Amino acid sequence: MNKSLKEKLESTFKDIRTASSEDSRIAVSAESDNVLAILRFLKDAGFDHLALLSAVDWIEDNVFELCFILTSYMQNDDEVTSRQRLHIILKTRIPREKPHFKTVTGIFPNAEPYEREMHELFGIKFEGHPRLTPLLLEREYEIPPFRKDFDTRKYVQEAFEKIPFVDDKDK
Amino acid sequence: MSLEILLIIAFGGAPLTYLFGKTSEKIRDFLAVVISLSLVAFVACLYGKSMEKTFYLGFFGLGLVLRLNVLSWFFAITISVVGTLSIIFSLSYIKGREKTDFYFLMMLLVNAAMLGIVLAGDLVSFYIFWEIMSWSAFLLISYNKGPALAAGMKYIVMSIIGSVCFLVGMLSLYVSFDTLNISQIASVIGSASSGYILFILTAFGIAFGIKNAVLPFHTWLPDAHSEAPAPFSAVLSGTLIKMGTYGFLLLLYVIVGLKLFLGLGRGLLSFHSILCFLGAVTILIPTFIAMLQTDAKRLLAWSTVGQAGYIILGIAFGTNLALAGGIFHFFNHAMFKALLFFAVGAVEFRTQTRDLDSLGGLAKKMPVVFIGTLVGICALIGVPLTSGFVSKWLIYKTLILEGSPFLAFFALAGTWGTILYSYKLIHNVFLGQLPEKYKDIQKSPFTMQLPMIVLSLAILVFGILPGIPLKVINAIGTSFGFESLNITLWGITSETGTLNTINIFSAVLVAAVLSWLLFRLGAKSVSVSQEDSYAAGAYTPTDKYHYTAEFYNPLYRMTKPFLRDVIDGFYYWIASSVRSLAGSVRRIYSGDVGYYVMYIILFLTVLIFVQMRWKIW
Amino acid sequence: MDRNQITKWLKAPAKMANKYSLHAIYFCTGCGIIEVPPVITARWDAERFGVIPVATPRQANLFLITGYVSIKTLRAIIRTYEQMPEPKYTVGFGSCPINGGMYWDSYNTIKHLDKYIPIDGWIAGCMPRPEAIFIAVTHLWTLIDKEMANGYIRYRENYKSYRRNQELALGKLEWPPLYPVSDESRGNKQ
Amino acid sequence: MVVKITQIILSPILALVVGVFFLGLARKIMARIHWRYGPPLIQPVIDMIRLFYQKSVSHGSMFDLGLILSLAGSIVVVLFLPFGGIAPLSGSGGLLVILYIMLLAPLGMALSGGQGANPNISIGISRKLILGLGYEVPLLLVLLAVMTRYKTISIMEVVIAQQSTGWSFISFPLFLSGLSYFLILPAILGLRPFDVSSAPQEISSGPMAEYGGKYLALATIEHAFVLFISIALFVNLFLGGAANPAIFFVKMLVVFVLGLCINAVFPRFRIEQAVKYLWKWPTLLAFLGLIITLAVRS
Repeated sequence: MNKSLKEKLESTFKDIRTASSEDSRIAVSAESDNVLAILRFLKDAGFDHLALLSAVDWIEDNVFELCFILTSYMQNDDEVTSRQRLHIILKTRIPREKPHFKTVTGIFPNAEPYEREMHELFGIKFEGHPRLTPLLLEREYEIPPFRKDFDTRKYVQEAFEKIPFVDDKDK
Repeated sequence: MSLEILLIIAFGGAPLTYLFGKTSEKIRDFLAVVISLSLVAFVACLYGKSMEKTFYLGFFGLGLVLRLNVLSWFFAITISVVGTLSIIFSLSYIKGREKTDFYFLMMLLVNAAMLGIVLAGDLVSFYIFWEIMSWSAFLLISYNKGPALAAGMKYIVMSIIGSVCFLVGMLSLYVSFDTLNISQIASVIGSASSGYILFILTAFGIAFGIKNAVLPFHTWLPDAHSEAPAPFSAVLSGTLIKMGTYGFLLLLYVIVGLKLFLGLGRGLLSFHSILCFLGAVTILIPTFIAMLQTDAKRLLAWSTVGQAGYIILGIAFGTNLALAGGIFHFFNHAMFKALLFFAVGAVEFRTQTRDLDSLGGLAKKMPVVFIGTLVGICALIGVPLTSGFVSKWLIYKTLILEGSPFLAFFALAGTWGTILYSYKLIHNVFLGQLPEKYKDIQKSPFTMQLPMIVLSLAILVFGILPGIPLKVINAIGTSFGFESLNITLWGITSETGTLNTINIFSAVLVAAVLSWLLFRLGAKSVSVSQEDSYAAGAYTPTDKYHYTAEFYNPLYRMTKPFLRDVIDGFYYWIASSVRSLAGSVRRIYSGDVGYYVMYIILFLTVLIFVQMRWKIW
Repeated sequence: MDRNQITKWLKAPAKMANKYSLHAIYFCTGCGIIEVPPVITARWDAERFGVIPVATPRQANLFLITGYVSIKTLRAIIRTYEQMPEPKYTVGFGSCPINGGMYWDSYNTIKHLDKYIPIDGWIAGCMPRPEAIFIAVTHLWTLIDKEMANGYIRYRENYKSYRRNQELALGKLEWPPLYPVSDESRGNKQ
Repeated sequence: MVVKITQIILSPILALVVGVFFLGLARKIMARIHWRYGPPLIQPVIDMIRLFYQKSVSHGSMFDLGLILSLAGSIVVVLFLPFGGIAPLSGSGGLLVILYIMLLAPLGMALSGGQGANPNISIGISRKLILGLGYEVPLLLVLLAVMTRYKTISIMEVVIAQQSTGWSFISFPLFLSGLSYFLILPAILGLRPFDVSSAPQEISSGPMAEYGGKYLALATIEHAFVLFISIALFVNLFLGGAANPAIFFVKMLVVFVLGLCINAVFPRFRIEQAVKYLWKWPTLLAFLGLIITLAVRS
């Protein structure tokens, strides 16, 4: 099944590399501007469940790598057993300075909280996102915490150690 | 001090205030209050004197009779007191509105008409005052335009049907007995056949049933009460629908007499048991509907229909305890329902809304109104220290001991329904959280607080010492031919179970002091603002944190399939079918003369043909 | 366990009653709450000692802070602690409330809970077993006996510095200060 | 007269002792059912002493007065209820007065809860009133059956009548009413299957969410009184109400323990399920009881 899918992918999109480590996993890496087209294509091909949207911070090559993991909810044709259920991980790289990307909520509405999390923890701005407000964290951070150049020990030093213990002298 | 002077003052005062209103507001207000107060004083000093005076005004030779006995005195004093308080209340309620002179004219006219009904000795004057009352009530209901006009229309249509039935009954009485004096009819009606008496009972019963909102005829009441201005809806539900009660009393006990009334019909189909059943059903169904209302006045209107069921049940049941309970409940209902309508009016005057879902937390802002509502709902429920309890106790005791437990069940189940909707009223308006927009409303003006204070005191005094009104009611009972109950100052002593409010009052007082001491035993408590309440560690937002919406939602979900308003739908169906019928008739009058000539010729030919064929003449 | 010594009851009823009727507020603050159900139910039955979970802080006088404290939870903990009536005791479960424990360098957890609300008793361990919880309860008894369980008094006396620490950690606090903070720069009178 | 005074003073104290003992017993039995040791029998007393020493929070005057009114209502009902030989005021009003003063307790609690501006309280109160509507229908049918059966509205006469004709729980028509009353007993007391109005987990103990130290103590005392009242009413009307308090207490103990054991094993009803159940089986039994008593009587 995934053999034909790989040919179909490579035929429709140029400069795309697909590799499949095991029989039910396909890794697809593509350019950032035709990611939306690929996502729509995969959705029409039956992969209607965006399982995960996350980012990887390659600080040496100064780039963020967005990973979309797609699978299908109810692929209930009989020959696909659960072991063979197909997972596709779509990777794309975006520059690290002023990282921005187009929102995918148009295709996968359930990506909305993932994108808010990406924005809050990595600082990736998603244009067209309905409400890009903080999701998990309580305080503001100038360097988003999940970035590799965020020094958590230094942050804890400034934020929490400075708060003095309560002792009885200042009643 | 004779009756016609009383009526002249009542009826003369109304136009007088209207004229003075043209010149200055102050004089008109002062005059209205003075007139109604003088009426109260005159009626009060007429206590005990029963008199009858006839005036031959040459009206087809029928005498216009004015008479006063204990029954009409009791109704007259209630009408004048509630009328005066509502006028005092409306002094500041109507100030900003337009057409205030017309409003005062109508209010005084309604009170005067009701006094007239109660003092009328013959059916003609009864009917005249009845019509004056209905029409002035119609004008007052449709006072503030908009939906009030439709409500007024509905009210007046049903009143007219009632008046027509009354007219039919009156004419048939005149034809068969050629006298309309109530006392003469009462003496001579025994000779009539039971079928004829049944006809009289149904005719007058429909007229008084519509006015007293017995179940099938109750649909006009919720609209009329919620659209009328608050002081008038207090009078409307306090005393105006009680004219139906007065009518029933007159009909069942004075004109037809108890023995005849109980003898009519056999077993379950007798007029007596049908009326009791109607009364019982009128208690239960409106109480359930009242629970699900979201408009304060509509809730009180449905509760009025329910409480009127108690009165009808009391009167129709026939024993002297039930009669005493019914009349005493009329007196209590006039007081506490007027109090509750005044309270809702005061809240509406300040917050411009009656919607129970958007109000809340007014207890601290309007303490006097809150205490008044509290006493009002305690009397409505029948909590032991209020007068409501005594009248309900009388009705329940006789229902149980006379062996009709199902009527007692309907009445007792009605009590819990009353608790639910009266708690909803006080909780959604006074308790709970104060919304942001009502943070700075002031207290209600003194002219609004005075009636509430007077009524609350009256309820508590008559609750603790029910002997005072019970003495008068006992006199009414004896005037109807019952043997008198032995009334003590604080209840009734009888071998099958005595009521002793002094015991209850002292027990509750001692228990309250005891628990207050127990309360003081603990450490002092810190008073805290309404934002500081437990919400799972989160901070309670002040603006949109309102939770009194849909207070009895589980109950609503359970009873939703049965909630279609069948009776109102039936009336609207009749109205629409009549309208469509009329539409088809209108096609005949097409408007050009040719058709009319053709109709005449056709008709003549038919006549000639019939004459040729069967020679009728 | 001197519960049935009548002389003690007569001498100091308040202290004895506080000891043998500790109502713990059932508020799950961290990973340690998984230890509380076995403490309450059949296996270890805390009710023998008079410790029962209650639903609202108003009815409670014992606050178990179980497990790590994230910044968001701190806001709820402070609010709940301030809503508990006066003789109230807090017990910190596990090493995370003591000094941050495993999450000592995390940007999102509170390291020393002691800076924000007073704590009367600590139980070490990365989720102490129910027996350790009973040891804490008995420890609390001795503290109450010796009048050393005065967390709420410390909170009342140095409320200004507690409030300042809370605002440093959480930024703006929506609710007014519990006790009147003297200098007028901060909140208004309660 | 002196005997009456001592009885008036004695019966609330006795009722309080019995009620608090039942509360402690309930917690002990509940613990034993869960295979736990459970607290000592006097645990409620310890809790109350602690609560009286604890500071508390008040939301306004109605918040305090409502609770005082509800406790006063419960105390007064105890005065009207014969307890064994002690029946101080049962002559001045009978069963109807008791029925009406029993309304004072939930009304007072609702009014005081309403002032504490908390959504949990409002939801709890609305559930409590709907549940009240639920169990009132069978309760009224049961009381009417008893009153028509003995043709009186005073409890003393019912008790005296039962001395001669034997327990009404045994006599045929009233057996159904007795059974129906026993089925709605947990609803009146707010015990396990019907504690939907003060559910600690869902609405953080409903109307008592804002009750702190002494308020909670007064609420538990009032709950103890309600416990005493509803069981004493059952014993008086159906089990013949004994001559001296000791036998009366034994009868109450049997009824309470039996009721508690049955109800401790039920999960909590939703409010609709509770009312549907209450209007189905207990009402049917009570209705049959009333019909048969009417048929037998006439």
